[in-house]
Amino acid sequence: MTKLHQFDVVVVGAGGAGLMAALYASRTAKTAVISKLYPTRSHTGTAQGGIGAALGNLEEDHPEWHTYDTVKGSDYLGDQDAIEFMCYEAPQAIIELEHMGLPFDRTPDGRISQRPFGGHTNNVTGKPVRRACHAADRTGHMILQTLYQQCLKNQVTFFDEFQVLDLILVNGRTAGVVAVELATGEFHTFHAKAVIFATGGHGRIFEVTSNAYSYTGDGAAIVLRRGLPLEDMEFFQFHPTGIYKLGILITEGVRGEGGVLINGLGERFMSKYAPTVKDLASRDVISRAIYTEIREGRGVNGQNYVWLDVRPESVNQYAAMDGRTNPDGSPYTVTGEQILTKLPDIIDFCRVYLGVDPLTEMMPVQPTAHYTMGGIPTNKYGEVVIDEKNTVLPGLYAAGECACVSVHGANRLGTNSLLDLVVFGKHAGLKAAEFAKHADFEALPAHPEEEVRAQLEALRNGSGRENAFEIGREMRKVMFEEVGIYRNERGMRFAIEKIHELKERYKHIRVRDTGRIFNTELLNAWELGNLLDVAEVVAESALNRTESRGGHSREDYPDRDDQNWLKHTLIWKRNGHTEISYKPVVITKYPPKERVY
Amino acid sequence: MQVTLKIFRYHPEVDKTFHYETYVIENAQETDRVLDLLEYVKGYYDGTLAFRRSCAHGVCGSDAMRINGQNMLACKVLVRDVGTHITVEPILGLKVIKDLITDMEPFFENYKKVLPWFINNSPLPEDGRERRQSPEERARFDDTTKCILCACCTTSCPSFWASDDYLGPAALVAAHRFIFDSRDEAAAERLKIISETSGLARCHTAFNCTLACPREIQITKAIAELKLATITGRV
Amino acid sequence: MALKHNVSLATALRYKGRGPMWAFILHRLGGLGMAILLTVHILSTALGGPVGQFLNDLYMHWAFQIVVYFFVLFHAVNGLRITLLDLWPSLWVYGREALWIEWAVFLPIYGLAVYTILSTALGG
Amino acid sequence: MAAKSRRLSLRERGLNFEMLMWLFTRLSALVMYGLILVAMVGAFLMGARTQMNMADVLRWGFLSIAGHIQNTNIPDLEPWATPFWRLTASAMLLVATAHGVHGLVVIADDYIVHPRGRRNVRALSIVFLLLMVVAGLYVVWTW
Repeated sequence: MTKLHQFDVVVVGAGGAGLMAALYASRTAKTAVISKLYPTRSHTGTAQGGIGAALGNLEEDHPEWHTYDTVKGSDYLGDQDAIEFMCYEAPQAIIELEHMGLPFDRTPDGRISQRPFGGHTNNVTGKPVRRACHAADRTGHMILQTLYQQCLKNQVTFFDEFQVLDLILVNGRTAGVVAVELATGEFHTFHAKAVIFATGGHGRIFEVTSNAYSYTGDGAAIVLRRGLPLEDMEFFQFHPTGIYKLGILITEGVRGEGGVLINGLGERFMSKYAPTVKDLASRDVISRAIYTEIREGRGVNGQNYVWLDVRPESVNQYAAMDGRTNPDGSPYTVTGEQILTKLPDIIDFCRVYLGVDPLTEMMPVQPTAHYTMGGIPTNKYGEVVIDEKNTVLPGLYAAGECACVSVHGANRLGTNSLLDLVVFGKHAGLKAAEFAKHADFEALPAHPEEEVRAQLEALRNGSGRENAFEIGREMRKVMFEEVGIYRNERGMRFAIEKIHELKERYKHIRVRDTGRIFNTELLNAWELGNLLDVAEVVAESALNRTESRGGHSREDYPDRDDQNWLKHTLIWKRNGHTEISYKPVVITKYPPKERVY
Repeated sequence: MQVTLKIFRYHPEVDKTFHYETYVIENAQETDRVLDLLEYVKGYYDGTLAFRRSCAHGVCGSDAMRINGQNMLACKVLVRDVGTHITVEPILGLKVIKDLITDMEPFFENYKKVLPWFINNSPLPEDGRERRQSPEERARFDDTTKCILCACCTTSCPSFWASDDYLGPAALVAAHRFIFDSRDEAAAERLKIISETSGLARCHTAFNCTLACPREIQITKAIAELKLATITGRV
Repeated sequence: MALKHNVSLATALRYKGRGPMWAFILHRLGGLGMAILLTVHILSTALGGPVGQFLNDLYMHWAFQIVVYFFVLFHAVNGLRITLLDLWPSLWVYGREALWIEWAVFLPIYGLAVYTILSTALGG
Repeated sequence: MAAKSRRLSLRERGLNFEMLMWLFTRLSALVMYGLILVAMVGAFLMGARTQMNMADVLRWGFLSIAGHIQNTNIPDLEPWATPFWRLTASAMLLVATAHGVHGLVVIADDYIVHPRGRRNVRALSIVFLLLMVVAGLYVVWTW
């Protein structure tokens, strides 16, 4: 009853990276996209603020500056050859998106409009530079829609609502994937020359997160189970401005347009932490600043949040104080209406979820788990590498958030996630198609789906007493509290123990739904297994790195330690135990130095 | 606070027909999303409850359903908006597969009929840069770029309920997004498709779509603009 | 291609559309009603004779007239709203307000018509 | 950079019978409001204010034939049955019947998806339209 399909290239995941890869691969290779969601439901669609590229449409800018900002943002852990590659590819990639019809906002002379974003600077003056190309505050939505539409136009084959459960490797080469069709519960084997993983991140291991329910680290967990390493898993980005309690993201674009952070005493505290760019420092810096304010009792009403103020009068007041100007040199001012046109969705979120109108009131915000810097190690062509010497695994590719190239290093710069998926999605697609042209199909093993079938049957027939929901809740809580913005040895040891306990309990969960059609309970339980696996390696990697760098801040090791830790972590799961190894960071032009904003 | 949830249930492998099941949640908050309540029911009362969800803040379009008789996204409506007695049913007009999950294929098929992709076969700008478009030209179709294909509009439309050949508001919104894009060159082709009997003329301005749209797209307005475009040729 | 209703009429009517949906339903009902009644009226007037006379007497009965006036007036006022909004699509943004205005126009006219029909019929 | 207006040629804009009828429905509505207005203003000029009530005026407005006001206090129906009023009544009849019959076709379209069924409905509607127009004109010009 297993159905067999054969394609040159199979793309797993239909977010920005997956669709980009499919679009380019399908030009020369028979390509299929397998996605557990309808493509337009993918998480790329929630990206708000913009996509970074040194187009220089509004003021002087250079890919070189973008490269430096990204290296600095990564806290020098990013591989500089890959970063340079991405930043120099960026303008062309954006122009290609525009040619595909993506409706960017426009400048008065009809070019793509750009706005300032955290960490993007003019390297000469140190002032923020307008580099983020945007379509209101739904840039990701437009990218996702445009790519999906182009895929439809080019008649890419889609398998919507198919959950990929396993990767088939034969003799160290890629042979395909196994998936289950949600609507029927049937297994499908996809025999492929090349497989591209574009499965997204795993933000759902944390309690307060901006990530979708579907962000369960499926790709990372599958790869881990197949004996491949993951890279830099300790680095997770906490976005400074999530809606209090809900974690829904409020784009950095709000601060790009002049919004400021205010503590419980009514002070604009970022001038203490980043005197030059203030509220537009990079995300790790601001998240820690907010957390520090809260811990020192300057949260609002003693609660775990601060204010984000984008009321026009405040914006104008602080812009005047900073001497901010328009491109033509006149003083920068905004009206409520302009804010509404530039940030319509944010205004809407606040009205719906908080009952707060950001044009007249301040928004309560707290840092929220946002982005996975680590992931499946790849080189800059998207080829998955499996050891310290960057040995390529033939036929396997990864792109987007699930991959670690690494261009984000220890901390991703705002707008670089969309750029990452566009640039590396494209190159993974091209490379996979090229590979498929010359490669032959690997023979499939006799029953490739047997293992996952057994996995699912075990869950389905389990008669235990444990509630999967409860396990998930406990995992998210302990991960957010102990492996969150600030970390220390004691907390992380506690978290690891807790994860082990939860994994034990997970073996005894009960799935009540015994059906095959849309058995979402079963699949959620399977996803929980992935989350637990990923959470474990995140915590283990974090405990192992005894320094603070970018998104990884340890109270017991507060300083960056280039002497010992200027290297990437690789983590394997072997025989039930984690093994850690390292590989060097590629440094070309920018020797590490202290990071000040 | 106490919230009573009455949920449409149907399991094709077990049930001959649908029925309603009622769940009482004791300590709900008025700021809870209906989606949070569904998750709670699934987690602690009945794991077999099936529904789609992903981003949980009204951007991905997975969780369109009928809440107290009206189409909404479960993640974009709070208890304080709908009260403490909440009825949740699948959207109308698409085959129910299981509980709140409907077959979305006909919906996406209609979407694909209007050529919902950018078409411009003219040579690219010689400087290798973007095609120019003024902010005014961009604003012309801004509203319809917001669509997330959740199907709230189409499945609230009496014309769509009445017969299965009507393209529906969502497909027309997609057509609008491209027809009024100054860079696109296939307006004529699309207008020909949507002016057939299965298209524009079947919009009877019942306005349900506009009221149901979680993205607040002025759908009726967009369709009216398309109708006028077939008369005046102005796009 | 076979005939297929996506939703039965009974289920459809359970959808909680707001004012505009009911305006649409009444508009359609009014149109249908008028088509039937006017057909009968015109034909019976044209044919004349006892049957025609009877039908027209029935048609002129005050109770009947109240219904006919509702059909006609509502269809006329609602049609005006739709025509104006359709010809100036930017006005659709005020779709909700337009409906309030519609009722504000319709109710007094219809009320006056009903009042005069009743006072003529019952008062002598 | 000013927004350039784009206008599609007559053949490119998808202007077909369907959309022409859509337009006709709106325009005929406007014409009917005009005719009703003319009839009602005419009625008041001819002294309707003292001779008939609101409902009668409206009835006359909908179709300006003398039969519609025969039960009122108007002493002489002669001025109400002039060729002018018969002409306006005829115009109203033609426009209204076309509007109405097309409306019926639109309703039928919602429930009949078979192409042949739709063709039949359209054929039937033309027969019906002719029948109504003939019967209506007969009434208008014989009263």
